[in-house]
Amino acid sequence: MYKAKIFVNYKPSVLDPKAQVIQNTLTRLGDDNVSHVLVGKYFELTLTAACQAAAEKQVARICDEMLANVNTETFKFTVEEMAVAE
Amino acid sequence: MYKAKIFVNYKPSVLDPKAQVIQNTLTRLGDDNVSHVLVGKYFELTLTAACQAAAEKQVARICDEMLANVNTETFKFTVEEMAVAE
Amino acid sequence: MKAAVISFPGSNCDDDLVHAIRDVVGECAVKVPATATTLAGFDLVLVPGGFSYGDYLRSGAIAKFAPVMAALKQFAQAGGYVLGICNGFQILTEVGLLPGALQWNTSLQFICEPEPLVVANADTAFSSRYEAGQTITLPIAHGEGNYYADPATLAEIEANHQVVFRYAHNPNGSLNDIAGLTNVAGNVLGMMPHPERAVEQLIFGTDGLGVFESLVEATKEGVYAEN
Amino acid sequence: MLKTELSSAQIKTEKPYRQWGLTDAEYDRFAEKLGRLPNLTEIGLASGMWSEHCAYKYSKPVLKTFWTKNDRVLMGPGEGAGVIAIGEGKAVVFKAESHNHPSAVEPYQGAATGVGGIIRDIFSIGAKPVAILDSLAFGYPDNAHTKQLIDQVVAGIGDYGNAIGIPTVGGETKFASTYAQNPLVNAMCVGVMDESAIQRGKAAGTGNSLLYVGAKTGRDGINGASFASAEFSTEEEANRSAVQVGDPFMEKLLVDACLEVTRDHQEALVGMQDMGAAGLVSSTVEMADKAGYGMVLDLDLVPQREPNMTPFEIMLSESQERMMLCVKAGREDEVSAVFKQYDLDAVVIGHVTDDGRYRLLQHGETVCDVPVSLLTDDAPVYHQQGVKPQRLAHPAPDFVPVVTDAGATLKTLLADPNVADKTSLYRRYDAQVQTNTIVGPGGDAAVIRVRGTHRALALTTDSNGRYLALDPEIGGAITVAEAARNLVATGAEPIGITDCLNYGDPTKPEQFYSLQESAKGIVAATKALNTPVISGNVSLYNETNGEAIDPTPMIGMVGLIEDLSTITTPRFKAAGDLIYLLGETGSDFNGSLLQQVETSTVAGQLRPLDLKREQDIQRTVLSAIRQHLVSAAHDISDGGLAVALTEMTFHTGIGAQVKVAMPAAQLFSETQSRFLVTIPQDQQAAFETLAGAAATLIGKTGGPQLVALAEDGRIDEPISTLQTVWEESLPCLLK
Ligand SMILES: Nc1ncnc2c1ncn2[C@@H]1O[C@H](COP(=O)(O)OP(=O)(O)O)[C@@H](O)[C@H]1O
Ligand SMILES: [Mg+2]
Repeated sequence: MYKAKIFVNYKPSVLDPKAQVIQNTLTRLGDDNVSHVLVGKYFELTLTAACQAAAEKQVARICDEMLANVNTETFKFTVEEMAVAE
Repeated sequence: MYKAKIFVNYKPSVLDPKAQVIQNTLTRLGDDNVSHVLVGKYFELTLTAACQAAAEKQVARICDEMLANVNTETFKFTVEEMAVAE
Repeated sequence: MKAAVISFPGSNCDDDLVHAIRDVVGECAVKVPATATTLAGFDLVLVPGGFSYGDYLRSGAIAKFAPVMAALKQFAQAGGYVLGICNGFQILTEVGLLPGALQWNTSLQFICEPEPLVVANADTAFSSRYEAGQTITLPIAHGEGNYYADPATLAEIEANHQVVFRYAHNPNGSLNDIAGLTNVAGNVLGMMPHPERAVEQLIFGTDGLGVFESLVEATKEGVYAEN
Repeated sequence: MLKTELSSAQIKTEKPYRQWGLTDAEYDRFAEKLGRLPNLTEIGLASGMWSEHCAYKYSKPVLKTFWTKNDRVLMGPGEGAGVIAIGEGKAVVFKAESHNHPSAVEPYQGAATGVGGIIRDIFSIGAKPVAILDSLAFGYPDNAHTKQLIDQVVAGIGDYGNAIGIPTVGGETKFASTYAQNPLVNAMCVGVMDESAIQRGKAAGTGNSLLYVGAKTGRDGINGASFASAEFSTEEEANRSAVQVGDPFMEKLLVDACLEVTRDHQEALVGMQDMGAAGLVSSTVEMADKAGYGMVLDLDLVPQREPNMTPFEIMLSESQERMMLCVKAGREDEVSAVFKQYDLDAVVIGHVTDDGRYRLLQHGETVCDVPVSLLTDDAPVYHQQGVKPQRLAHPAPDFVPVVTDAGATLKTLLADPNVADKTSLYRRYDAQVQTNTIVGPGGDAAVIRVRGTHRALALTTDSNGRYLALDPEIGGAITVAEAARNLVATGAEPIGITDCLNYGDPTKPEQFYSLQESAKGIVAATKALNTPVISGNVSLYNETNGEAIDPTPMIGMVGLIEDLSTITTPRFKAAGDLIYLLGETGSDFNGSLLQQVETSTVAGQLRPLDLKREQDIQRTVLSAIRQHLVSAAHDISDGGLAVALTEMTFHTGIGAQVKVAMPAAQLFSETQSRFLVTIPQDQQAAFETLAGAAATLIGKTGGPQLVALAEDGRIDEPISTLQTVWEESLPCLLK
């Protein structure tokens, strides 16, 4: 069993309305020492695979095709083999 | 300058329709070796603070009050001092 | 004209489109399930509004994997007319039939209101019944209608005159006030406003009729009669 | 929730049922009627079924007094929703429901699941849901908590309706300090169906199957029914079971599949009911009870989201988007196949028996075996005696406002959030999907056409806690009359109502008094206006730390328009039209918005509502509209004549000049039974003949100003200024 941890973020060039709103709200509420807000999505997938490389390949494909919109987003991930006890 | 990395996830007992739809779609598309999907949010905040402890306290408050809905979600975070060059 | 309206699980404007085309415009329209594998025999394919598969991941992101998508791509690549409205527009960008992406409205709120639009290009199969520069009012109803494309793509879109409708008072942050645009070939249109909700005087006025009448005209000319 | 299973004897001594809202006396009653000590599951089921929410143990005697039948009513209270015939073979189905407590705790999901729940009530009757309305009441938005609450409630309602594709066409939003700790979130859903296809929630016929459909059962909102029937104490909020989460996508599939079953498989279907409050237990028990049968359920077959759920948790979970069907034996596959097509779980979990017993099995053991009637008919009913509160026994003297600058007063009222433009809230609702919305939010009532007929329905929700606070009986009658006026102003004939009765703790005699007295007013008004109550819901215990809300019955009313060309809106249509005031104006300032704004409270005595006069005025307005004499019509409510007149100018660019024989202060009086109409000049004679002495010509439309000359003062303001004040207030307050 492998566990994939996936981060999907907006490309830096894309203006993210969600991040903007959070930033503005923080400033308004007095948390004006916060200078940079990034809002991303985080996914965890548990999967079986023949080996680490196979798991990584599959996860990359799932990210590319489904979890991220490559027009506006980038993704990165890690895949780790899970301890048997889990 | 400190950088906070924040994860917000649904509590395990709370229904997450998002994760369900992703899981179903993966199964339908043949990625049926994926057995568990978790969908969360990921935030990064950059902030100034007198010390690490102060930064952590502020981040915890921001999570509790704004970034997470404590009725349905839990959060965890790390705060790290940033290299001066950044 | 024989129109197919693709009905995804979670689509909710499919019946409205059928009603507009069949009961108001008087042409043939049928619902086609997302499991269909061919779109042969249709002059026009409509991708309706709604929340396909709940739109939980990203609007349109899961619809992209529906079985009907291969047929839709084939239909479009062969030059067939495709009109995506609201969620349909989002889906068409997700599958790459249209450039760019639709992000959250800058207010982060869903917005439903009458929206004045300027017809930016009346030389398309979807807009020939309008005049360039004409202002029409159509309802919008979306949370993620904020059009984005990277600067190079945007420049191309403009150079090719792909923008068909622009907001007169940008409600959602769309770049260049884009409310609707075609692909380069001009046979695929995506738009956030709902023309099918504005085809009867009693309901919202008739400013949306032009879109369907333009398509009746275009399909009559047999541009794509062989499919 | 419960780590160890207590024995029956331990339950008797340790009394765990108290935390679920059952009293010791109720426990004893249950045990005595059962003839033995109940086990944990059995007493748990009783706590849900005997809650106010399910058993109406305090409100039943009051609800019995409601007038529920006339020749149009096809089905009154008792089922998921009521049904009224509207002609051409069609019927309208509607009901309202409160989700006050869940929304206070978790505003987004509380509001969303409130909408989801009321929609299920409508399609469980076999009707296609065609409209949603929401009635909201909050504290004044002068603090971050309330602003956030409003934002999240509106988002929750919008997101659910928008996604499922049912337009939210109207509603109301009230603000008063009484709701600061106990917001009201009521939602109404309206459906349309063929008269012949009415479906009932019953489980009849020995051996017929019980089919569980939809979402899996999790530990969400366990025992929400008794939670909704308990008041808040602020510390307690933390230890709730998992919040119910709405899944509108799943519900869209459920609506479509259930309607397909009722349409194409009527023969196979015995009954259908949604799983609402007290989830699985209440839906199945009620279905068995209505048909006079028993049933046996195998809990191992119930689709479960989490492992190791106890019978108590499974039966009392309030997981959303679930339906219970009773299907004829042998035809289960036919019905299940429909659901499979929509990717929905559909599982037979038990069957109907003829022994009148309610039996549950888990892991091969019987975990509950009680008579069905013990959970329904044998629930206690309390005949509470109301006691008039001191406050009402000695009303304050009449409020006499001092209006020195009527224009300034008008602007103050237009900026009050109760009057101010609500566009910034309702534009977050898709009001157009299904393309039947003729008049959306922003008019006196919403108007939707009925597909397949030449008719339209007018829909409104109304409540007015300010009046009820001063006199529950008169206030109750006014709420009904005001709802009717809103419909009449669109050209509709009111045909029936649903209600949400939002009150405080009924065990307190003074709170019960409000409930009892307001029911009297509601009954009188519904009879006078021929609008029977066909469905409704009670929400009692709206109290925080002992402080109750003002009694606030919410009336959802439906009206019928038989000629689409008569649909009328409040806005001016042309310059030069004649403006008439219908009804008489007095000094009615007690309970008025003006009193609220000037003194931050309401006090004094209300004048009784003359229902005969109300009826006459409404008939006159409706006749004039039906004869095509009227170009615009508007009822006069919050803020009186001046506010109503101003509202008629919005978005038209057409002002008005009127002159009235009254002191300037009376421009803001809230005397009941009044309308404003505009009449094109060429209809003047016809209108005056029809209206007679009821109508007073007060002026004309036109010009860029609103000019109102009173005996001792005047309003003279640019309509653009007034509109700006009205439009900008709420967005600014909510920032
Ligand atoms: N929460 C809401 N949802 C939908 N529509 C609303 C809401 N609040 C107010 N409205 C709309 O705003 C208009 C004015 O509401 P209100 O002042 O309560 O009307 P009235 O005084 O005529 O009863 C109505 O058309 C109503 O439908
Ligand atoms: Mg009104």
